[in-house]
Amino acid sequence: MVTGRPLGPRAAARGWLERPIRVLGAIWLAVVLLVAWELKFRPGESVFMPPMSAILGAFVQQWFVLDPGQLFVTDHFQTNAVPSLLRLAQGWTIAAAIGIGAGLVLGIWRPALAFLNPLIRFGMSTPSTALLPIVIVVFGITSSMNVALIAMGSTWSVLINTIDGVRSLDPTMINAARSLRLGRSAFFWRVLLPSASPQIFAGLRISLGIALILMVVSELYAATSGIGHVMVFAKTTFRFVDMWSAIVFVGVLGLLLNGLFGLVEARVLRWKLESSRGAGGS
Amino acid sequence: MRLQSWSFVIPCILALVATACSGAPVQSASSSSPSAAATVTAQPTAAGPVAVKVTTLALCNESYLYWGMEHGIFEKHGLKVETVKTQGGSAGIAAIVSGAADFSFTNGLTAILSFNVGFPIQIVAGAYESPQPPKPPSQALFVKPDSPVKSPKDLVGKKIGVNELGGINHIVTAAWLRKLGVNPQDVNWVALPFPQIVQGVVQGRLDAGQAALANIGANDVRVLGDPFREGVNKVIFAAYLATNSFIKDHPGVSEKFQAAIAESIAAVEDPKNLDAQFALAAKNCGNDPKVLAKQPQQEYEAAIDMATMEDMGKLLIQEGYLTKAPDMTKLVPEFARKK
Amino acid sequence: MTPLLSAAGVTAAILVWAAVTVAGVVPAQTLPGPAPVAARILTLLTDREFYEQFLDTLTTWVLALGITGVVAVPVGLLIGYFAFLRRPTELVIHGLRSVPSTALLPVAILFFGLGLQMKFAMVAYAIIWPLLLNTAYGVRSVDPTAMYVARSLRWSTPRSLVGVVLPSAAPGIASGFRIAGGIGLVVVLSAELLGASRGIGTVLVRYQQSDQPDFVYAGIVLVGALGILLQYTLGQLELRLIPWSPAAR
Amino acid sequence: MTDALLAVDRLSKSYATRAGTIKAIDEISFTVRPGEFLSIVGPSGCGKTTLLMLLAGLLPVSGGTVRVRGLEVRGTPPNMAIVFQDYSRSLFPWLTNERNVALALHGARLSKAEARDRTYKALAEVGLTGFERIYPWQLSGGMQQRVAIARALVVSPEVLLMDEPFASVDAQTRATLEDLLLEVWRQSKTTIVFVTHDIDEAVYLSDRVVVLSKGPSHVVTEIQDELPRPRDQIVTKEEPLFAKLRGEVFGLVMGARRHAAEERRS
Repeated sequence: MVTGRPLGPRAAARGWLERPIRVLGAIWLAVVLLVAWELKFRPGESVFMPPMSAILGAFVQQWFVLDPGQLFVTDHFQTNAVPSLLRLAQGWTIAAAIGIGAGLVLGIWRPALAFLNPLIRFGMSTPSTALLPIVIVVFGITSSMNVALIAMGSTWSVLINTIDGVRSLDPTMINAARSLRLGRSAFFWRVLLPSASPQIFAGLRISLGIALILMVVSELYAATSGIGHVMVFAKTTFRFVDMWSAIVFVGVLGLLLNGLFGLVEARVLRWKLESSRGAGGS
Repeated sequence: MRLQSWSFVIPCILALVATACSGAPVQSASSSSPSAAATVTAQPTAAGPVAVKVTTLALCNESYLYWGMEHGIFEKHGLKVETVKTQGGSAGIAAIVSGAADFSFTNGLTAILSFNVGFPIQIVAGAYESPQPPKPPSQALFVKPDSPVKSPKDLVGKKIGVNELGGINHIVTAAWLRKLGVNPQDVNWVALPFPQIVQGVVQGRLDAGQAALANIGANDVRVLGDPFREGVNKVIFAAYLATNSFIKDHPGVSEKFQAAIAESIAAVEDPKNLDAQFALAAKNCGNDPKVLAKQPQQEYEAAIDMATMEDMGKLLIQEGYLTKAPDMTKLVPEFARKK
Repeated sequence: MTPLLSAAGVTAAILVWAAVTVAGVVPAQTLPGPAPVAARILTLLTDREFYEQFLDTLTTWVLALGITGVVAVPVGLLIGYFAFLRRPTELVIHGLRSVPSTALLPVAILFFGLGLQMKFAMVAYAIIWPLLLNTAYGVRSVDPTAMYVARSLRWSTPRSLVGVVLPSAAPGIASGFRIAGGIGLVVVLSAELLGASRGIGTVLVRYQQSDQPDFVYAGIVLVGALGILLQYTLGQLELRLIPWSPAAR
Repeated sequence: MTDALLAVDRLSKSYATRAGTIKAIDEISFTVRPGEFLSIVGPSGCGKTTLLMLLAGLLPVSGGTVRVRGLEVRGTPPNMAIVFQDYSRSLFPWLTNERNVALALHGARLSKAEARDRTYKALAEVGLTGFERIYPWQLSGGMQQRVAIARALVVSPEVLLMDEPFASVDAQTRATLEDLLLEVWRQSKTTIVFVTHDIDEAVYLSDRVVVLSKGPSHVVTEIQDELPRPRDQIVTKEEPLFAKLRGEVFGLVMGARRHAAEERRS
């Protein structure tokens, strides 16, 4: 069973236990790792590596508060996490728009792809942090600078995947669409875009991960607030519990974003997921 | 169903691997055990000098180090220096704790902060301090010539570039603002490398910046003041740290290092060596010797003034980085103190 | 036709770059024109020290990609093969991969010093996640018929993993390596820019500190060129090693 | 010739490859009358699919013409529909059956209600009432091909081109689909050009069978198929004429193959 259900049919018989067992089946590894950290790094063992309990305690205390009036988040969250999240949202949205838009054009229009291909490959291999000085000149030391850096770094994977998705459109599908005399716009919206969408989503997923990383990295320099700002300040003043608490924040954020993305993807690409499962099973 | 048996074995294996993996490197980093890593370096060879690794930021200010290496002063003291480049003083501390280096080139405030949170380190030698009057200023808080910022009070709500958040320049500039009646919290601090601070101010992307006059060079700026002279008492700009275990396992080496630094400093401060010093520094930091000759000299000092240490502790308390100053006598061993 | 258009594209980009600098949109201190940068590229290419640092960066990249791959592929096969491992590992992977390896730099220096090991650790941390995920996804795309064949031949689990699952997952693994290769180069450079003691990144920092942007951009252009070369090499390797991959069709 | 609905005149197709120009189709000519059921058979690899793509205007011709009602075909004309062999790729997996069928009406500028009526009617004609809202990949292969046929019928085409439509389904399903197709043909009075490699199928369905040679293919001969209609899977196939026609076509196809093999040897 390559793609068996996680727990097999016996789970169904367990009735009300099924849910807790499923949750446990999903989180045990994370728990094992957290406990291993806790046991390994006792208080005072290492300045760099505080015990996990201290990190998680600081994480909850620094970012969250039991006050509905504050929307359950601390001022620290408001002044640092909110700007970071806004930058991430803007940067990634721009990357997605440019990546998908340009990718569709380049996927369809071969000469343009040939024209720009070396530049795309070059852009992909250039660390976007090395372009910081230019980005600062163009955007100033503002949130748009971070947004630009996030967008510049995370566009490539969307772009490349969209191009591939468009170019791998099945010839039979093209013929079928032509035989139906679909106009340009109908062909684009009803055939080309949906058929490329699994690849586009794969690119978007990769770029979301990159965007999150760049969100932090872009705030290490030239930012007046943000999670990266908190991280670097904590690091240089040797408050390692605070640094780890910010790192945990980013990790949890990554999990949440990935989960959310998965939900959206499962909805939009239902046909893809289920049709391939059906084909595999028959 | 055969998989069911696996489901118990694999977590156990993973747990074992996880603990085993993290076990190995931590040993060398922990303070209590005799440092295995430190013995890798600093091996006294039978007759020859002791090899020590010293971190460097490749600054022009480190001219005494280049001088000492070039002119055999370290060898004279029984040491063979190898430099290890790091990007910042806190990376240097991580480097000596990990055993990748023996002496870390770090500023005094960072040294106190790291000591305070429990890093097993001591200051074994000074390097240079902030010049006090009557010496000419070497640092500046500056704005564009036509900037609307006329006095430090106008900086409220503005963006000030400093090279590192929580670093010495940031802390001292904040103290300077506080002294002039501006709450440092009301200013937006931006971390940028020095050349970009200068360009940022010149191009109007930053409202103000803090950098050494050497960094500003010929750029057209208006200086509001020198936070290091007007904001605080003398601070130790750069010093050398070693770990407790290194000092214990290599008796006498730190003392020799301190003495060699002192002798090198005396050599570079000798007026007849000035031109040679600039040439040597320029070679190592990639600057023009003529430019260096025009810059104000650093206040080189290989011995640590305990009064300065106490002042720096108070500064950190004032700026909210410490609640109580650590015991400076534990941070600075007897031999490194100014007599 | 294609190479001609590509050359035209590069030429156009250089012209735009020249126009931007000549027009003074961006000051020359921030972005020097193509001519001085080209001159510096020549200087760097004939500079023995730069060449050594270049090799250092390349070595780190090759080692990290190779060794991380050797670890990640078998682990990824297991994660993909045993369904009960999927969710718990994905949870951990998605949590950890979001943390920028540059944020872990102080810890990496503490454990591994300033040399090759530290850079290696930073790169390995950044690239192991796409390798694991792509390998596991590759395993899940194994045709069930192929598994039935293996079972009908009474192959053991390890033998099926090597004989059926690995080759079927190979195209997925290859795309994992392509992603990892790209990320890897960026991370080696970041580690060098931020903390390491050797590598092209340290050269870039030195030129940046001494305010010589022409050298900095010459370095960046060379790094970009290296990236293109490495991606091309990985693509060729894929064609040779996995002729049944969709990329080879 | 004037009464021909579809006229193929000295149609040629060649491909440029690295090894030089390869001729796939060499001056094929035939005509199809309105309402006729014409099958095209030939040895495998003889370019049947290429020929169909040329008829549909989906490939550019290298020489000769294809005319529908006297108008030269450049791109699929509005009164023509095509059913492809590979239903899993000619149907769009991201669209429900209803939307797949309705897509054919896209250019027709119908009101929403009318488009929906026609879609449901077409699906009903192929026996798929109740399956409108689900996706093609949730159906068996035979039922998916019915969706493809419905999509072709929904535009009420004058000419229906079918490219080995039943090649990928099992034998029982194939028989059912063949009879479904005959019923649809009888009711709609459309003209069908049916490409197949299955000689039994060609003889069972057609009014006339065109036999192609192995590539570069040309028309070997045309055979009139005057088996009585309505046809029946058991009765028709037991007729002596069926066996005779079958043997005749089989001989021609095998002959075409042998012929090609000899040509290659010489």
